[in-house]
Amino acid sequence: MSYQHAADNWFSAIIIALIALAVLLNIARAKAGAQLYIRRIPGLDAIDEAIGRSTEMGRPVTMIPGLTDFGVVAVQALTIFKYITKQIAKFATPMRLLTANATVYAVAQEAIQDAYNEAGRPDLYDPDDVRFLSDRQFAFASGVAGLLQRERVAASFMFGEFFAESLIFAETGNIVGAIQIAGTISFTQVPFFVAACDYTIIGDEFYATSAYLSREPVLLGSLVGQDIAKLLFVLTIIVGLITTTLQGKDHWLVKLLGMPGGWEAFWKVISKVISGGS
Amino acid sequence: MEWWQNFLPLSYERIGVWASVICTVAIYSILYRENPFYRLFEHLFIGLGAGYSLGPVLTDALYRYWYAPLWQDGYWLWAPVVPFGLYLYFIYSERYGWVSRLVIGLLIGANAGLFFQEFASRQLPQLNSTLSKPLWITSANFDLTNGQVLQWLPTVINNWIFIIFLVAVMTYFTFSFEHRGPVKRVATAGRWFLMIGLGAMFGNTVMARMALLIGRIHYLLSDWLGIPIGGG
Amino acid sequence: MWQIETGTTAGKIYVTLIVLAFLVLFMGLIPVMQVLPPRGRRALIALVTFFAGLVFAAEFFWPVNKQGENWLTPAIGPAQNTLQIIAAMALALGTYGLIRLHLRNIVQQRSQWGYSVVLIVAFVTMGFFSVWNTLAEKGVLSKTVVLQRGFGLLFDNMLVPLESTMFSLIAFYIFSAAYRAFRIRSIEASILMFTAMMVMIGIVSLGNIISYQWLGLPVEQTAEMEKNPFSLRNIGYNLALPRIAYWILQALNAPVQRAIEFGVGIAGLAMAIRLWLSLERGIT
Amino acid sequence: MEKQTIWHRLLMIDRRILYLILFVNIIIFLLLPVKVSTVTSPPVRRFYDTIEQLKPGDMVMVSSNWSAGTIGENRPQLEAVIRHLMRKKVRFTVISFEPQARDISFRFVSRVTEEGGYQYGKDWAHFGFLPALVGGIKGMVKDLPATIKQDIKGTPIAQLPVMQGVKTLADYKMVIDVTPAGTVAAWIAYRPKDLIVLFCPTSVMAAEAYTFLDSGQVAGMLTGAIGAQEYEQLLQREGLGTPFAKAISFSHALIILFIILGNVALFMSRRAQGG
Repeated sequence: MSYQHAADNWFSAIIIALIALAVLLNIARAKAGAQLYIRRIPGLDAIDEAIGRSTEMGRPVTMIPGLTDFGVVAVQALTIFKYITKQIAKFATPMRLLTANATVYAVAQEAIQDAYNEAGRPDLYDPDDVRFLSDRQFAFASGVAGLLQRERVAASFMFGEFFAESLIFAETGNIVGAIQIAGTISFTQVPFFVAACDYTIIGDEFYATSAYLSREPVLLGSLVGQDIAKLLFVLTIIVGLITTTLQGKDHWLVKLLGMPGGWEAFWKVISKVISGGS
Repeated sequence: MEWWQNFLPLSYERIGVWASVICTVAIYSILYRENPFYRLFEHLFIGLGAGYSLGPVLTDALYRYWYAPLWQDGYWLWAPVVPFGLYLYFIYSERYGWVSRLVIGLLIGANAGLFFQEFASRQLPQLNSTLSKPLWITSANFDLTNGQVLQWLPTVINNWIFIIFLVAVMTYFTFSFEHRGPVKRVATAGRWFLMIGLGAMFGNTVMARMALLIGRIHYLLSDWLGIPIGGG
Repeated sequence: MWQIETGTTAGKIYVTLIVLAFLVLFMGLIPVMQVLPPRGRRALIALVTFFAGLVFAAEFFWPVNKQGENWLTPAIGPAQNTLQIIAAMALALGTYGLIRLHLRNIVQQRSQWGYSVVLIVAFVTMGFFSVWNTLAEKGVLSKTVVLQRGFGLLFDNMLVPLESTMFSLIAFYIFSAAYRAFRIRSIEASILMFTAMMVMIGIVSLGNIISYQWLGLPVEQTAEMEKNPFSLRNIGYNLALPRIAYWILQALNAPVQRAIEFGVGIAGLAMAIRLWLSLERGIT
Repeated sequence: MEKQTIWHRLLMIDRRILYLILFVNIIIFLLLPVKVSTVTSPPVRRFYDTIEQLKPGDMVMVSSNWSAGTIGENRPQLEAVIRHLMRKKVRFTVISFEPQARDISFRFVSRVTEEGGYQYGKDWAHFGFLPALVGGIKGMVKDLPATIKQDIKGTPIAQLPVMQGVKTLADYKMVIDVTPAGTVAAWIAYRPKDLIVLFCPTSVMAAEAYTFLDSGQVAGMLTGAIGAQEYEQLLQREGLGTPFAKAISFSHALIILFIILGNVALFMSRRAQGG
């Protein structure tokens, strides 16, 4: 019940090719200037609201990308943080960005400096506002908890990948009375964010948020492609369900659709058809 | 021997137990408020953790995969790997920082290339398991020789629930069109179903966290204070 | 040709020289690569990324023979060992960053630099014992009482309790979070709360006691009950708290998890393609 | 007026009081000599039955990836599993993809196997720590000795008696992943076709795994400390799982009680305000 090669069931190669095609075509469309639609995520309003309140209070804003390794998730989290920084730069609200990964730290410094430049306030950028605390999970968590308490932050934004430490951030933020918005692709941590934060952006909504904010054609195109892939999955399921219900789950078509080694039964049918025909 | 001789840190074993207890108390002190005692042990913890990882990383990984093949077996082609990996450590240099991206690019590329197998192996058997759920009591799937139609009804109902939940939650996670009319209703239902999954996770997690806390308290009671626990 | 006799001292020196030569070569390449314009650098990184992925992708998609292998399969082993080495060096990078940060704290005498001293001392001591310990296991160094007691004290009696205590803190937080957040305010919050409570009761012994000892519901399902699922006895069997919790986990939770899994898998595949082809801005 | 303040106070209760209540509650129920029993849940039963089908001399891979943080859940699981494997007289090897797990599992399994009369090298072996998870599994599928090279003690693994006749991961019957993290997904995805996967997650990871149980990608599962307790009952030996399970039961009861209390308080204070 596992795949070592695509040859274990060629359906895998077919569906991967179709998804890749859907994603790449839509990226190409978006790059060519097609206006791709992405619906507005309700969490976005919550972000703006939290920014507004923290500027009123004048207390710092923290942004935490969690334990995210350097990669797509980190870059998209930084896209959102850049947006937030640009908003608060207008009112000179202080900010802290706390990272647990050396590479993310290096990239975050560039991104935040860019954000201040784009907002027209390069004077406000202080390299010390972006910090690398520790790459050890709980050491990082206790560092963040300490900082949240000492500086009594007004708003805390958590975007990226999170693990068990999520609740430490969220509860500490709650103790100091911060508005908290979290967005994570780590589903295990979503229940705690839902319980302890003011608004939670769940799973794929995270990608949609950064795509919506950045209007980056690669992200938009990819999201549209992913929707097509989901449709493809549902269609496959419907075809399979009808076959199963009518013909039983040992039917060759059912095995063909994704069961490792399921292609063999199909070859038999094909050879039967060929030999029967000739 | 008096009880206090067994209790106080007078032997190597008891010194160890007392050290553990001090560490435990120091960390729990943050529950009251942030304090210097806690901060001291926090830094001790970070230092110990970082220091510990040197052993496994150097010996189990670099010694096994690089030093031994080179200096013991003489496969000289392994020689460039570590010099190339050293590019990573330029990451803090403003001028040469970009060369670290070469190594990171290698890791990212390899993971991306590997993902095709993971996608096939992880998602497709699940897809197959989903679409082989019969939605009606037909003789193709069920043994109806004794006319036991009712017997299979719960299975079929559960299959319907499975499919409805699956499709509703998948609908909720679509973004390229506006959720309106019936789609909006399905998506809203999907969000509610999602809450069931999250609630189940929450319930399970409570158990996980309690088990860990109980483990610590058990240590304090049995190892430190010497109260026998167990057997129930 | 690919192997050097290392039984002799000369062979060992020979290998060392080769490693040093590569070190000089790679370091010497940096100023050369530095002349590349930013676009050229990005192209170089994209090239490395693409070929690293190509080895694994091609090996997966290429048709295989009866043994389940293709012409690229022999390359997988060495490629994996290379990844082990690079991954280990990436792990050590975090440690490097941490130590660099705290050494700077000490040198510049930033506020609270005393804690950084504690951290560095702990790091050096533990690092010393940890490397000694792993080498002693392999028989390279000898195992002494100092090693066993020193490593034992630092590992079993400090690192282990510190980490497990840190983790167990979450138990307290989860209690206060549940108390504060689980209020009947909206439909969503109520569903979350109700499911969590049913699972919490059903998966522990408490659910057993209530259902089987107090209410006296049937514990086992007999073949007779299976045949008549709507008999009173079978309904009673399924109304036991552990059965309800299991049903929630297995019939309601599983499809939700699968929908999540599909979403994550498709997003991951799209992401893998973007990364492999270096389409993503900001990464390279 | 008086009533309103009580409900209000309950809503605004200081979290430190909650912490203290939880702490005391656990101490009481750890010490209190009441006995609680459990019924084996289906995933645990499947786990047990799968191991029961092993024959003496079969090879099993134990992937132990937990460190001190989750000791309360993963240690009872690992102990129960190792004891069952020894009872079935199968050979097994342990591997870790987490640096700390390496020493914890090596020390712990050494102790348990010593009690059970298992000999290192002959009946079991430890492969140490591997930094790359997917790389490790894929490498072992192709060629196990070339990937692992040497065991934790530095012996080339081809020289270990326990490794007789083992060339790739496909020569193993099953893998048992004892883990607090997402390692099982890699085992599911990259294992050889017929390798059975058994899963011992912390309870946090358990809810996610039900989709794999449904599709058969995971053959059985022990959920956290409770799973270990149910397993101990099946093995008819009492370990740490049993008193732990009791304390877990009553801490759950406490939390549920407080959730209900919180809702009543909210309702009452609202009514008082409204009236």
